[in-house]
Amino acid sequence: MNKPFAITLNVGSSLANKTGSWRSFRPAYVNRLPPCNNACPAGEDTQGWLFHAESGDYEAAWRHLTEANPMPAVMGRVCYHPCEGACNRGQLDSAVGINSVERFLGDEAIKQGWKFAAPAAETGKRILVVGAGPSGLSAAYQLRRMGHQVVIFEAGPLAGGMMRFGIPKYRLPREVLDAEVQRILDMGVEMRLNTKVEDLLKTMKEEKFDAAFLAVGAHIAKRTAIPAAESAKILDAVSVLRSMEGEDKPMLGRRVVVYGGGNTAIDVARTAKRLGAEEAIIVYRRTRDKMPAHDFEVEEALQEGVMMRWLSTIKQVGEGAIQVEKMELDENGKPVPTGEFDTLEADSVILALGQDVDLGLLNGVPDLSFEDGVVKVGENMMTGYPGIFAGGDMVPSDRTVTVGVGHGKLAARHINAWLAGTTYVKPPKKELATFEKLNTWYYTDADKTVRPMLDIIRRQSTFDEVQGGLNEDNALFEARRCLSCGNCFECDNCYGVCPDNAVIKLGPGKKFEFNYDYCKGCGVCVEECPCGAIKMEAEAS
Amino acid sequence: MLKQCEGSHAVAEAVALSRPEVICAYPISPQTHIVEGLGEMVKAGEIKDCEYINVESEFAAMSVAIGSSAAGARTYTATASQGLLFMVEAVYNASGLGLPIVMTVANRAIGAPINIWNDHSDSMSQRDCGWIQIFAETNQEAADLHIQAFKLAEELSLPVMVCMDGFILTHAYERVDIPTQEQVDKFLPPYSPRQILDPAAPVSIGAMVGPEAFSEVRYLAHAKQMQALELIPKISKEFEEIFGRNSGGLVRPYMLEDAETVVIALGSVLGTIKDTIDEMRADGISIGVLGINSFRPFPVSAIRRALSHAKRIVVLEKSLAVGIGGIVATDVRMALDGLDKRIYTVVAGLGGRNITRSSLHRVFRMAMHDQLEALHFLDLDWNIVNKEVDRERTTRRSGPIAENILRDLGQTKSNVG
Amino acid sequence: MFQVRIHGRGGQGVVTGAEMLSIAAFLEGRHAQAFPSFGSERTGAPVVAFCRIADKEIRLREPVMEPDALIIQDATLLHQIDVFAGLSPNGYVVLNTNRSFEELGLGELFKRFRPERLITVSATDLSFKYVNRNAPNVPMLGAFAAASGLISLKSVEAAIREKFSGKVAEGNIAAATEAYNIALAAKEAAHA
Amino acid sequence: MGHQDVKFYQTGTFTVGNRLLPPEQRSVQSEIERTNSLNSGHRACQGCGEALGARYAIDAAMRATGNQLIAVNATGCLEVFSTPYPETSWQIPWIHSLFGNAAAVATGVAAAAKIRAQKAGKPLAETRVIAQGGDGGTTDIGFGCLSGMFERNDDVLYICYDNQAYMNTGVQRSSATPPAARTATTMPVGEHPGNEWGQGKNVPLIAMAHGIPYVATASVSDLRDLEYKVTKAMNMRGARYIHIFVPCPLGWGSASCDTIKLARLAKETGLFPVFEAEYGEVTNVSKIRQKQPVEAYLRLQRRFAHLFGKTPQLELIARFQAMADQNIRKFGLLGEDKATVGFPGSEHK
Repeated sequence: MNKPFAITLNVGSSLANKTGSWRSFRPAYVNRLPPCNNACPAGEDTQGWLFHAESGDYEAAWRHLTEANPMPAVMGRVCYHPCEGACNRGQLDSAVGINSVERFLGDEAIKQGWKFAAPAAETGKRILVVGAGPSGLSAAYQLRRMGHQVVIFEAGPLAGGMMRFGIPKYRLPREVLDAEVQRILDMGVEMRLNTKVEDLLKTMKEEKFDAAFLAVGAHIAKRTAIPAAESAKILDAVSVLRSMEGEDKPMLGRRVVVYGGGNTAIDVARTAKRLGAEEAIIVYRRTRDKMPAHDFEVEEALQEGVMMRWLSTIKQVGEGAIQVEKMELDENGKPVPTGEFDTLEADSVILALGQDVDLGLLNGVPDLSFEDGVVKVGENMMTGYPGIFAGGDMVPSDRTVTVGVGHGKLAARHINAWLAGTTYVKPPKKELATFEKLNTWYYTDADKTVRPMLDIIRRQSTFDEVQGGLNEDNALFEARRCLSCGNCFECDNCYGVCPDNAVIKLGPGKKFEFNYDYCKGCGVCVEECPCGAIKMEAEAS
Repeated sequence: MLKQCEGSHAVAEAVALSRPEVICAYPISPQTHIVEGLGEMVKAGEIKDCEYINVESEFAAMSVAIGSSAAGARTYTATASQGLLFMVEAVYNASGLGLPIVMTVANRAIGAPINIWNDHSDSMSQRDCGWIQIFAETNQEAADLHIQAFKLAEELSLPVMVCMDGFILTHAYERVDIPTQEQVDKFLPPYSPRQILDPAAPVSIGAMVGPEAFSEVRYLAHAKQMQALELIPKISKEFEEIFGRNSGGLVRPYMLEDAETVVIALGSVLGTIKDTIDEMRADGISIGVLGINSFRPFPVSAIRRALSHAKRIVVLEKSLAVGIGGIVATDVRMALDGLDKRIYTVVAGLGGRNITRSSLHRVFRMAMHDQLEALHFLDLDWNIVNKEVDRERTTRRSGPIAENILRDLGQTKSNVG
Repeated sequence: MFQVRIHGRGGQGVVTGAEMLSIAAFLEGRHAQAFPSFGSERTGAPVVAFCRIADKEIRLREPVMEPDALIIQDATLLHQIDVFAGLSPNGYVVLNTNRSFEELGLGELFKRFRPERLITVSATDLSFKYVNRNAPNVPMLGAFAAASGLISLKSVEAAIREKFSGKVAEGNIAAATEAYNIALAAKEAAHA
Repeated sequence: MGHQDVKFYQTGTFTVGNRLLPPEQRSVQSEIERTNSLNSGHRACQGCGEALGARYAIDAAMRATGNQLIAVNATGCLEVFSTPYPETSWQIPWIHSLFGNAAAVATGVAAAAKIRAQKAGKPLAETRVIAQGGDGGTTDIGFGCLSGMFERNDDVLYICYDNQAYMNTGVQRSSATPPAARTATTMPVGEHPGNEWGQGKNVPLIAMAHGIPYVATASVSDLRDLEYKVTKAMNMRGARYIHIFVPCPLGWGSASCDTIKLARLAKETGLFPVFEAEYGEVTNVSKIRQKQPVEAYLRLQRRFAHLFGKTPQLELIARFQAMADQNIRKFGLLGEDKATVGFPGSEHK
């Protein structure tokens, strides 16, 4: 075309005009720390694995998840999911059911027989892990992944520690636990059951261990001095729950009183119901809202007919009856006796007043320090004795499976570094993706999927699992409720809303780049990024 | 084929033979009969593959024409007077964008006072708009010029305005030789646009041009019009070869060779002037006439050449540049720059005032004797004018001029019974 | 060159009459020019149209001021405008009326003109008779053809067929023919 | 809701893209291969809503027509910032003629396209036409041509990018300027600061009164709805009109990053009803999702700053709220309410 000068122009020629020079602020993609990840004691990259689950790639999701936690099927049942408490979606409608998706992935992995990959290379280092509970298994798994030889010494007859001996079957079916333990062993981890370490240093020397991770559970029930008749039947919760795993089920009688307010108290009371007790009464010295037990467990227990007697202490245990004293709360919320008494019928009293750790294996190990019955460790999870690390119930912290798994993972990293003569440095913590950083307009209203519950009759009479799992449909739905806080989930918004076409879409999984040749720095992309994964920075002057 | 028909009809037939693809129509006297005729022909299927669009204003008419021409369609419209003024912004735009639209202007006065009769004020107001402006002397020429106009417009990629006197030509029945389709097809090839809106080869048309290039763009527009000075005679010659008659061209000399006095005029008045000159020649007077066919571009050299022997020039024009006088005369003066010739401006025929042989005789003779003032208004009624001037001098609110004049003229008289 | 001026009122086909006259002349191989007195006149207003007939190209564009013939389609105009302005003593007048010039009070005036060139015809009656409307232009043309001998009735018929078709054309031709015959008879009577 | 064919996922529903959707359900703007009809390097202000709206609309039309598209542009910001010599940002055949004639020029382009198709023996034009202009070029100076194009039912989609004033010339009032707004010709001084409270000129409703096949309003804050409407319009023949709400940071005195937010608030307050109409009757309304008080919208704009001075103009704010509430009632913008707006439908229906 013989185009007239100036009036008629060749298309797209404005690319010669680099409007990026107009900019005084520039957008930059960031990865912020989602609150769920931040809250996870096991350090799971929740948002990261949900991203895969959203697209239905469950195996990728599971593999991403198990980088932090080798037992998602267990965790998806027993974790008290602090992630959900922190979830930003909770401020929109209800938190994402992270725990239920995790369980779905765990169950799917068992169903599909997904295995962990063998380590890339062997380091030749030998590490002793004491205790096959969550923390020990977690450490063993992580260390094995790093290529170390791992031997677990477990004093008990079966692996699992408190997961097996502390958590009732109706919350954690044993075949699930067995499957996830076995998968760790399948990586080449050696397990020695019924093997109690009596002298740690000796064992390490004899078997040429280069380091040890101690993860002995708190199996010893705390006692309290209650005047009791000789014939009074007083048991402890740990023993009751442990005996559930053996041949002979405990004899508890028709009326069972459980003393304590923690999760173990709830577990044992619900177990008592299932064993046939007509009455299972929890006696607790404070009120429901002060109970350490999780509220949903209290609720489930109440649904199953467990009774609660708040503001009461047991003063005396007689034969077939106990005497309780009513309490009241003072100004500080502390219970104080009132001097009023009551009598309850009770065939047995189960004490659920907390547990201690058996630290006998540490006899003769120098340079250790202790606090409240547990061993003190440094930031690197190492005790005062070089090469001996500890975690889980053995060290000062919350005693949950999730914390234990987290300790195992962290300790493994430190052990690995220590063995190499280096120090493991945690990556700096990213800025938290708080609710204010999101543009939540873009998320559709979608309420949480409720997991199915076993019917009440069967809950009261069997040890079948109370809470069901999600099917694929609703697991997918639930995964897709994730807001992907602080991390790009490729919604294309920045790409679309840029008035200057200054965002380059790199293709699926590759995310985006800014084309600073044309970006004028208007900030629309930042404002309209749903998940808060872009920030504005001043141009270097 | 010879035909006795109305001028508008002859033009409509010529346009139809030119195979237009888009016709924009908006009524305004005296061009209406042309688009009426075309409308009927399109509806009857006599013009094939043509969109006839009844628009809502002249502004829209030219705007639609801009769109269709830019999109590659041969486009035609017609207007006059106020209509031309209403479309002015688009008129300039069409030429600025170099779109080969052909438009008839059935010349008519411009109000106020509103006046539907013929003069050249309308197209003269657009003398600088960048369109080629050619004037028809007869209906035959009007018809022929439209066929030539499409060729001219499309070769240069410039719009062409064919000016013909409203009513005097548009509404006159006279003999016109309507060409055959074969002749027209042989003369006028299908439209091959110089630039086009086409998804297959996209361009941006109508960019904003700043001080850095605007002068160049304007100069190029001028240069393009200058090309028409060569193209118009060439096309006229090609036309003659196929159609067997001379039509168009830049200028039309009549009795010029030895003429001491030369009258210059545009359009249909040339016929009356020629008759007058024949009579004066019969009386032995040395006078001739030069018709200007192409007013834009203004054929400076051709005019200068044609007038080389003339002693005096009378520019008779149907328009008035208020505040100076002649529009055409100004251009003629430029053409004769440096030559020693008397130039008289005669403003005539405003708003349909008849230009009669007797009046022409009078002014031409006055000019011959150099008794004519430099700016003369033909047949001006000084009685009325002086009365009004007096009235305005004495009365602040003297009222509307037109009404005052009508009052002075009194009732139409009848000398019967 | 022969120049005709037609007077009438808006709606009476004055302009069409001039055009048909030019067509008729054209069909006889002559040059002709017809044009109205360009106005925006509405129905009933006085209207003028012109026609020039010549053997060579007609260049003149001024209105007909000295007509060789007048066609007056409405006698009521006689009292309102100077229809006879410029008419040469040898000029023709064809007047639409069912009365005589004397009855119309034009006797004195007409002494200036040649009596055999002054024709009256009741064109309105004829138009009602043949086309059932007040369209005197066509019969007037027939009468003019007879009065002036400038064009043949055949050419008038052909011109009518260019402007009209079917029954209207046939009716108009019949009206023109009767007017032609009336005018021819009157002309011969005047000669006698 | 406006348009939502797909039951979207719980994330990314209102976003431009969604990696989880099958490709055919993705927005035009999410495509790597989108046309970018309005290319980078244009000279629009930071955060220009009109630049965004134009690319959204034209890219969608390009997809809908298989790239057989010609655009006609009225004078205005869009034209000036996109085609200053020697560079153009357009990637499609595009013409700018004048301020007030875009609709008529488009009519001409459509006529030429129709004839071209006719000559090729095709019943309908293959090349489709969009005319586009700002609110000044549409609701004021170009209104006559627009109405003519509607009345003839020419095969043109006219898109008005409404930023509520003459921004190109320095923010003067247009007939689309909201009441009380500050512009260069309606300064916030005197007894009645800002623009007068008139009856307004609702061009979408006027367009509907022409009984044309399709009229819609859309917003840069709802891309999918916008793309759906442009696509739908391009799949129809005859005169069509889409009025797109495009905030202007310069003229409104808003932060450049708030462009889409303001568009969203205009819809969620009810001040800008988003709907579609066929043959003069409202057929679909985008419901308000999270109803907002008008203050939320007004406060972000300096052109309304005089309403929120030391003594807030509560009465004027209440009048705005009343306007919004009237829209909500009239168009049924909440819940299950039905629109009551409509003009006698044409028999074409």
